[in-house]
Amino acid sequence: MNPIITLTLQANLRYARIASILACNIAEIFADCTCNSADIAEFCHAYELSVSEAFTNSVRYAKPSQPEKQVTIRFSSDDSALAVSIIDTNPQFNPVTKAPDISSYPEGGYGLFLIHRLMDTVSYTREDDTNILTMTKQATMTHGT
Amino acid sequence: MNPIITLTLQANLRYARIASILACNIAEIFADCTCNSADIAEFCHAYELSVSEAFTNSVRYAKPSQPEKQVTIRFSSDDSALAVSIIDTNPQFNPVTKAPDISSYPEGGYGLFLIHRLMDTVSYTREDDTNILTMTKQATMTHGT
Amino acid sequence: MNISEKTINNYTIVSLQGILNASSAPKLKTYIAGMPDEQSLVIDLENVEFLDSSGLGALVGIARKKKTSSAIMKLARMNERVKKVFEITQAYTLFDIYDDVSAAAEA
Amino acid sequence: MNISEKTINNYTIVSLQGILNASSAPKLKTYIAGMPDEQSLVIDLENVEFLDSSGLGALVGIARKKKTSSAIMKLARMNERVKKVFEITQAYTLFDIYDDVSAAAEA
Ligand SMILES: Nc1ncnc2c1ncn2[C@@H]1O[C@H](COP(=O)(O)OP(=O)(O)O)[C@@H](O)[C@H]1O
Ligand SMILES: Nc1ncnc2c1ncn2[C@@H]1O[C@H](COP(=O)(O)OP(=O)(O)O)[C@@H](O)[C@H]1O
Repeated sequence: MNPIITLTLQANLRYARIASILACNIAEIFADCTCNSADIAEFCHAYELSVSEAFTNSVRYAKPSQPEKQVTIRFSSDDSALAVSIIDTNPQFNPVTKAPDISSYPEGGYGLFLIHRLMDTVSYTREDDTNILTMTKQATMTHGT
Repeated sequence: MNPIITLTLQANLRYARIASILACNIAEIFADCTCNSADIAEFCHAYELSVSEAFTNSVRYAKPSQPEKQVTIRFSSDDSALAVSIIDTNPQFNPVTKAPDISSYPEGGYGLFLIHRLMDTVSYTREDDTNILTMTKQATMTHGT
Repeated sequence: MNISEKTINNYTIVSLQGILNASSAPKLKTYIAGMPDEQSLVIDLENVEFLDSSGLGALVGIARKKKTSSAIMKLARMNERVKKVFEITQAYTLFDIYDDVSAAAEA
Repeated sequence: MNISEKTINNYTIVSLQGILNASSAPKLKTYIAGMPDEQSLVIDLENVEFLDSSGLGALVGIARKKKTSSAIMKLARMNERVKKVFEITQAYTLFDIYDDVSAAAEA
């Protein structure tokens, strides 16, 4: 996959919305070329929501020793998919796929589960001191105008 | 001014449109908080067009020796303005403000002139081997919802 | 996010407008914490453009408190994007969900 | 950017759709270069969402060639955003500009 664009934001919850809107915009630009218009809104919402979840986690679980911390969001694509990687220097974690037990009224634990359900593939790697969570969705739709 | 977000793109003309749409989107997010809605479209178009011009120049005037070249676009803001800096490693240049002589039917030479006319302030600095062209527009409008 | 309220029957109708995410969810929690625990609620989501799991978590947390206090909490007027989050997480099983605010406040 | 054409009177009407910037301008130049230099043109800009100075430069370059060949080149149906680029640069002084394609092809 060819990296298209990298966004770098301060690790602050007030930027979660910007990250998530830009993810939606980038998905829309990508989809404009490769998707049937009927599926574009859903495709974009998947990126909007997944990036909101992943960026929020990157901010929330930052080590307190990193006041000037930044989160990097990297978009890559090929002809049939758009990948977005969320990159942070937080402690290593386990990218769980399990649904939370809803009957216990949990206030959290939905984020990674949602991402797994919204995206086609989710991969996690730890490189040096860096977490890279990569989320990919196929755009199997036909080439548009 | 507080840096909000940095975009990094490959120096390729095919990404000029992405850079320019994202600039428009970021201006819109910013304007949502600080502008009268009547002025938002014009405010966003100024960023869309200025970033299109500046990014295109960064790609066009790249040294041939830099095949993996990237262009950085950095947005900063305070309560009353949004600044966008286009950062490249091209040769130093003179950020002219002069209108081209239109009667000679020039095919180029419009870009920096347009930027100066669309933005409130344009500043150029050369730092080490880097060009930083910073374009700022005031958002004098009242605080919205 | 903006929050406004009105009263219908015994329900406080809390209308949310904008984005319900990690950045705005604390505002909702604080707002609801300022009411008596026994107050029954209808949360009107018509103007919620975007909700993520932090927004969902805030609503589920409020629902748990209301259940403990034997108060009622209902949701009204979810759009498709919001509904999707409730469906994937099965959180819809925890709430009475209405298409209409006055129907919610009557039932 | 998409390009399509039709003929009205002695004019070839070239309709552009999409983005006219540094990335797409070469396509327009190549397209026009494929026609006889003496062919008079109306460029219909109705569906040009965005034009920057590279797009403008391409149009000005075409206008210069047409002038040299004593052919006529007109522009039709600019939206406000496109008009702004022509106004700031004063490029509107180089073109006959019409609100209507058939009026352009008749005059
Ligand atoms: N970017 C991250 N950095 C460090 N830890 C993370 C990160 N993302 C997720 N985690 C860990 O994974 C857990 C599950 O995350 P998630 O499913 O989003 O639910 P929640 O954040 O509500 O607990 C978190 O509690 C946290 O321990
Ligand atoms: N990012 C840049 N890197 C190197 N040179 C530049 C850059 N931007 C502008 N220039 C120089 O300034 C000149 C004027 O730029 P501009 O007004 O955009 O018109 P044009 O690009 O059509 O010549 C260019 O021809 C180029 O020499």
